[in-house]
Amino acid sequence: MNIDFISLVQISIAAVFINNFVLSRFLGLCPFFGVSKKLSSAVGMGMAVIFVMTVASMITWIIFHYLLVPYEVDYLRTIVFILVIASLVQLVEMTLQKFSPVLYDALGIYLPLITTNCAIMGVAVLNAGKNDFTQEPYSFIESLVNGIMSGIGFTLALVLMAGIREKLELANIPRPLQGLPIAFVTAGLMAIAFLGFSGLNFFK
Amino acid sequence: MIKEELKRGIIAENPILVLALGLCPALAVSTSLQNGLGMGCAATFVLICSNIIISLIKKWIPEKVRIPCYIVIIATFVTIVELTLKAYFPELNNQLGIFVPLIVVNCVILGRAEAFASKNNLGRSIIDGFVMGLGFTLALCILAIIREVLGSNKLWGLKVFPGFRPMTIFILAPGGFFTIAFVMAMINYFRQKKEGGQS
Amino acid sequence: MLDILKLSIALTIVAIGSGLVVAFTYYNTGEEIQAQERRNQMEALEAVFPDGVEIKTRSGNNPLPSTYWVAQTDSGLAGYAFKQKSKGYAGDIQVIVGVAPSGEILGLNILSHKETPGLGDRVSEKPSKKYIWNVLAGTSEKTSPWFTEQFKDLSVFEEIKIDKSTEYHTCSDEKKGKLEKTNTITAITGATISTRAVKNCIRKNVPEYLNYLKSSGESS
Amino acid sequence: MFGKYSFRGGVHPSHNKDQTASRNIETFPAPERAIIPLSQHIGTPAKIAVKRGDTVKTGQVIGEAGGFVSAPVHASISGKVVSVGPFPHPLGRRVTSVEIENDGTNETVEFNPSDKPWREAAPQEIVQKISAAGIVGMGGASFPTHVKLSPPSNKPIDTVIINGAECEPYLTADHRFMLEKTEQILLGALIIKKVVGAAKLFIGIEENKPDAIEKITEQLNKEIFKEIIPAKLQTKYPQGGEKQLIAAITRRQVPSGGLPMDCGCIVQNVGTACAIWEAVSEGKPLYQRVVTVTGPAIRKPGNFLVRIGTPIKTLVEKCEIDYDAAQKVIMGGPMMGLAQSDLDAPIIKSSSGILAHSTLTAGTRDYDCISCGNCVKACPINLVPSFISKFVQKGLYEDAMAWNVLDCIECGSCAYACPAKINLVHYMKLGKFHAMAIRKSQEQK
Amino acid sequence: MSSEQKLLHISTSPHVKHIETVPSIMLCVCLALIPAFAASVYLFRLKALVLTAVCVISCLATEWSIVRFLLKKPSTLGDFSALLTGILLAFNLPPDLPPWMAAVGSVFAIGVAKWAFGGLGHNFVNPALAGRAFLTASYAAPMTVFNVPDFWKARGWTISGLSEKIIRPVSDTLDGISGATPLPTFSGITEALHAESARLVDLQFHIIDFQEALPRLFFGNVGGCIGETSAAALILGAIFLWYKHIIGIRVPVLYIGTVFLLTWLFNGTGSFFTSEALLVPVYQILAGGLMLGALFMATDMVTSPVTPKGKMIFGVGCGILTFTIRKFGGYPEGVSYSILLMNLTVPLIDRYTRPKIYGKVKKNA
Ligand SMILES: Cc1cc2nc3c(=O)[nH]c(=O)nc-3n(C[C@H](O)[C@H](O)[C@H](O)COP(=O)(O)O)c2cc1C
Ligand SMILES: Cc1cc2nc3c(=O)[nH]c(=O)nc-3n(C[C@H](O)[C@H](O)[C@H](O)COP(=O)(O)O)c2cc1C
Ligand SMILES: Cc1cc2nc3c(=O)[nH]c(=O)nc-3n(C[C@H](O)[C@H](O)[C@H](O)COP(=O)(O)O)c2cc1C
Ligand SMILES: Cc1cc2nc3c(=O)[nH]c(=O)nc-3n(C[C@H](O)[C@H](O)[C@H](O)CO)c2cc1C
Ligand code: SF4
Ligand code: SF4
Ligand code: SF4
Ligand code: SF4
Ligand code: FES
Repeated sequence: MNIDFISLVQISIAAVFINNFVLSRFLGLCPFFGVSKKLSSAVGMGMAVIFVMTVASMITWIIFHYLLVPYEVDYLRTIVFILVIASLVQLVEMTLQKFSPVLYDALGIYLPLITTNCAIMGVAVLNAGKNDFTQEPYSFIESLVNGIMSGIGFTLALVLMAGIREKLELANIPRPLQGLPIAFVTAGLMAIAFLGFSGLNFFK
Repeated sequence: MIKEELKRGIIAENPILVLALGLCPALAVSTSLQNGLGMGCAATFVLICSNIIISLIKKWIPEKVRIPCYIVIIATFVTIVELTLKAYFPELNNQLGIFVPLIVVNCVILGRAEAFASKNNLGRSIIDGFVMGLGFTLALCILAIIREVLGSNKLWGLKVFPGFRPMTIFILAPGGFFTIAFVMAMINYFRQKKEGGQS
Repeated sequence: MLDILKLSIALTIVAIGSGLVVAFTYYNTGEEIQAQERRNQMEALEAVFPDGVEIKTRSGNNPLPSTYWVAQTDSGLAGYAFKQKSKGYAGDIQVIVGVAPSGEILGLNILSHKETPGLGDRVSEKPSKKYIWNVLAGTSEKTSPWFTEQFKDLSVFEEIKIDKSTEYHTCSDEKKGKLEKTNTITAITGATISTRAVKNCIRKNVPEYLNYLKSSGESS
Repeated sequence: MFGKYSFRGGVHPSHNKDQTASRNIETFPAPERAIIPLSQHIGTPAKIAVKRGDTVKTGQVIGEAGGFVSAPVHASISGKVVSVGPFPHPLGRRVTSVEIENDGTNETVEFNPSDKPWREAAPQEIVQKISAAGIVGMGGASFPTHVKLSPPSNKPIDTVIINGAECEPYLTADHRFMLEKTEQILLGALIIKKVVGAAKLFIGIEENKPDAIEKITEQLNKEIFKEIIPAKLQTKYPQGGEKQLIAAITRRQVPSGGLPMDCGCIVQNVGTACAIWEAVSEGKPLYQRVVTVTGPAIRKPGNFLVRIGTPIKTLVEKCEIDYDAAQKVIMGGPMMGLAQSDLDAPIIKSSSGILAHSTLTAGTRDYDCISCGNCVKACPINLVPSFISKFVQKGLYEDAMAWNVLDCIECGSCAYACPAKINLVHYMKLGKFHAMAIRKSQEQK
Repeated sequence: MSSEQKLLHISTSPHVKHIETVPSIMLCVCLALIPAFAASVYLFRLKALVLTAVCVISCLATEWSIVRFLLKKPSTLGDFSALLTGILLAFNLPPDLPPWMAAVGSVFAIGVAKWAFGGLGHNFVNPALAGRAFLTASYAAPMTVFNVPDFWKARGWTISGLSEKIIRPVSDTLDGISGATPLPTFSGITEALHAESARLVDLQFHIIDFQEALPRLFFGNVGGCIGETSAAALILGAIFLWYKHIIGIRVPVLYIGTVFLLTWLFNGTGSFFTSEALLVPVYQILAGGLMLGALFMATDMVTSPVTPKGKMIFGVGCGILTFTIRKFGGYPEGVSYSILLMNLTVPLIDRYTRPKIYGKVKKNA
């Protein structure tokens, strides 16, 4: 397999900074706003998402390219992916519970939330499409990297958000803005700052 | 009764603006009214259809495989929507992008299947699907109208104000967040005012 | 055991049902989807050639792209069309360009881009003077993208210059003529990078293709 | 020969010491009426030893130590006990006190000095004398000195530091003391060193008191004082805080939550040292002390040797307080002193100064914290007062605890430095109060 | 109580406080910006004056309306922070921006970035920079057109900004000329450095070498935002603030130092000790908004860490991001985005750089 290093770096930069899942692509917003109140839970959720995203992007890629495409049933993509992801999360949960109770305690409560998290489904669907940089379908390695990096990008945004929200607990937010609205304003300002990464390219 | 149901779906339990569910499609496709309405209709279609099927077959589905079954049913209708859009509304399909397949994970739909359709009869489930879908669609349209007008000075792709210079940020990601924050804050403000007046 | 069996059966039935419904939908829409794709392709091609030509797909070999198109009229060869891409501000810009064998641009069509809304994405902007109330009142208007329009009749063999002082759709006819004479396009304000990317799509390979085609004596 | 010592953090308030620094200590006349609280120290209050109607002599015990961490209280004037009951106390509460009416005779009990020279006496005997004299720390915390001088055997003390820093603005009592009672202080210091068996004895003085430094250096030429090491301290508040002093002089740190003895140190104020000398050599109990009376609203400031129990009012009126100008009367210095609500409260063993302020605290409007970090820079304990105060304001006491609110020494440097004029010390105190309660409930579990 | 004794005030210690107050700090920063303001008016004439006035007035008006009408609290104009935000926002705008856009930015800066979070001290991003970023995303074209100061135009510099002539890649000049950005990606600079001046002359440009360019940058004879062009005026103001203990030396020095170091290491000329290799970083720290950002905006206390170690991390982080965006990013200028991005990390930095407290030992309880 020949690995296009430049493409991998570009995918990584794009997934973490330029097209950050949360701040630019609008994926995974429900957990982003739901689990960012405390830094500790944000880290836990982030880790769980990175893990599941990585595994999910590998498995869905394999299924898509070795099952759906050859048999020309790629229109079943949505059904198959969601089933794979749902059972994957179940499997991960059960395995963790059995073999690593510590990790299960840390990530366990976040896992069920992940099933209906569009970030996971999103990365699977994106990986089934075309690479923005080469206009070719994603290779296995590329989709793997895309999965990990998208998870890291999600976690980065989540952790930054949690830090800020913990600080906002101490601020005097005007009453109509308290709760979700100020969280959206915060996310908006974060997204503005992340615009600074737009057009970032280490290989021009 | 219908009136109360409508009020519930659109105002009291608005999926996006009150329950904060299904935020991703709400923000991602509300850059123009066309997209917002398209997404709203697609989601409503899936919502109603899956509610119908689930309330019909709820008796035969064993408790333990309930969720996977719902997911499969929802995914089926999503695929139908996907194929239909591709065939007859290619433009819209391009605009909505990956958010069409993502309807499948939309928290609103699975949430309604689980919380409502699996416990209620056909008629009520249809109504529930309809009002919730309406609430979803209306919220999307509100966001979309604000963003399209402010962000590109257009509505349904047509210019609105002569001499107004649109603020592009509103059709970019940050503007999505600001718009929903603003709408939610307004809702809070009026609700708090009402509560304040009552007490 | 029985329990598991029951669960599996229920799941299987649901899955089969779903599969059937989807398959049914697919066979009803599949044709339409493919037709759509073909139509898109044709529309894109027709937009870069004059009306009334017959378009044929060709496959080429180095240095030509693997696929390109030729347009023929009754009187002979009208031109070629090539798909080209170039790095814009936020990703690749893909265009399809129609050129006459002489190097004169017949038409340009932006296929896809990832440029910033309000800036780079104006490469495919259609200027409209129409307000929402005009439409409500029933007035209609025909629009075409101004940015790609200005490439028409320019030559790919000469450097295409970029004028940043105005935008084409606001120019007087006199100015437009002058621009054409000097092989110049106007830039999109604040989006020189995108402008240059579109220009590069044309200037990078197309002259070479034409030269090659000419030298290989293709003229049917 | 003086090295210059300092610590990290701290602030530089203007000294304002000139008004009183050059005034000799005057003996203040015994008051008409003395109110002597039975609790003038940390620990159990003294047990009342007289009753209404008794006649007492100056120096007579009127309250006996109520336990080990306690100290006896002595009459400071001779006369009749008119009442025993709750009286205002400078720390703000009402406290059981003995009210004595002066009979003007100043009849004094006979002191019984040590029968042998202090060098020959056993440490326990000396500690016994100190305890009997009712000596408590005169640097402000009023911790019974005999307790401090009896460290458990597993905590050896190798360093004694005599605290002559007097870093509080306005106050000059210790300064005058060092000039006028140099020898007694040094002798007292030697006693302390002997009692705890320390190897090193420092005396730390801020460099803004050059005359005191000179005076002491002169004395150090004497053979008996050879072992004392002078330490010139950088003028910076709170140089006199014992943790800062220890850090400045020995580079050691008192462990968080621990005591100076946990790092082998003992710190005693110069006044305490002098009182120890007087108790050991003369058997004199602690019934008077030097107080600086000063401040913008005092017309005749000065340093006075005042009987314990003299009402603040008597003192400030004698010094011609301008009641129209006075906004605040503070016992202690401006950085840590307590604002008084009732001027009938008496001078107690730890009152080093009375300050009559004519202005309220600078900056009357409270802004929200602007995160300038001045408080972080100023805190000698390296806390983050801005965060802790916010936690306390929002009732997040656990967070305040996690950010070490309990280590705060309440020195006030942070609030002094804060441009938003947030009363950080108030929040620190409040946070400490709640943190203590939390800790207690945790321990109970 | 005796008649002459009125109620005494009681309060917790300390009873004396430092004279510095929030308004005095803000006023000092405003004073420190006077040289830069003078320079901007001198260079850009009426445009600078109008933009600054519009920003200041709309910031103050927004603040006043929000506080009085929405929150119904006493006016907070007296803390001067809105004034300062107005000035700094104006300084971050290109001279030819229509004033109404500046007003839109001001409303966003004060209304959303500051007061949505509860006003002075509670905002987590720098309001002025948020306002600028809002405008950049909203009106990208007018926000990225930087013309040469009127002062220099009057002296025959009619075509475009000086900086464009120095650093635009040579091949670009073929495209024609207009709206110069003061700092397109600096990969271009080195190209320009190597381009023989002869070629530049052919293309009707004045010959400008770096030795001549640097002093101009230093004194502000370049295209750019109105307040950022004169490094000298900015440094003058910063020295005053540093002397008054209002800004620390760490953030600016580490910020500028990091940019200098990185641009020197990656100067693109292939060597390190030639005069060209050394001029690249000098150019980089003088050009664009770096001085303004490092001296006046990264030092905003509200949006930077409180801990000393945190401030250092903040400074270095800003430097790295500025370098990255300038060299690899799509924007001509990285300063405002790097500060905004670092603002996001401040809560985390503060949390993990807690100073080690006095006497902290391992708990043996
Ligand atoms: C938010 C933002 C988005 C931008 N998007 C584009 C773009 O899509 N295409 C482009 O050519 N330039 C874009 N730019 C502008 C470039 O960074 C650069 O300033 C511009 O190309 C210079 O062009 P000019 O010479 O016309 O001023 C964008 C700038 C900003 C701030
Ligand atoms: C409850 C308590 C117990 C103390 N026990 C001792 C002790 O055993 N030995 C000692 O040297 N000091 C002891 N101290 C005194 C302190 O070390 C310290 O000198 C006193 O708190 C006054 O310090 P400050 O004036 O700097 O606040 C104790 C203090 C308190 C409050
Ligand atoms: C902030 C602060 C400042 C202090 N300043 C002095 C001082 O200037 N002089 C002094 O003798 N004690 C000062 N103290 C008290 C000392 O910490 C310590 O309690 C005292 O020197 C112990 O001696 P003592 O028990 O004889 O009073 C200060 C305490 C604190 C917390
Ligand atoms: C040194 C210093 C720098 C400042 N820089 C800024 C700034 O860059 N932008 C801004 O809006 N306010 C700035 N301010 C003002 C103030 O801190 C700001 O308005 C608050 O962030 C608003 O809560 C600054 C204040 C000081 C003291
Ligand atoms: S009062 Fe407490 S928090 Fe404030 S400076 Fe002193 S020790 Fe630090
Ligand atoms: S000194 Fe005051 S304003 Fe500054 S950080 Fe501390 S509490 Fe906040
Ligand atoms: S300590 Fe007193 S002033 Fe402070 S919050 Fe409590 S009640 Fe209020
Ligand atoms: S614990 Fe603190 S707040 Fe409470 S009474 Fe004591 S000093 Fe005051
Ligand atoms: S809609 Fe995206 S996570 Fe809920």
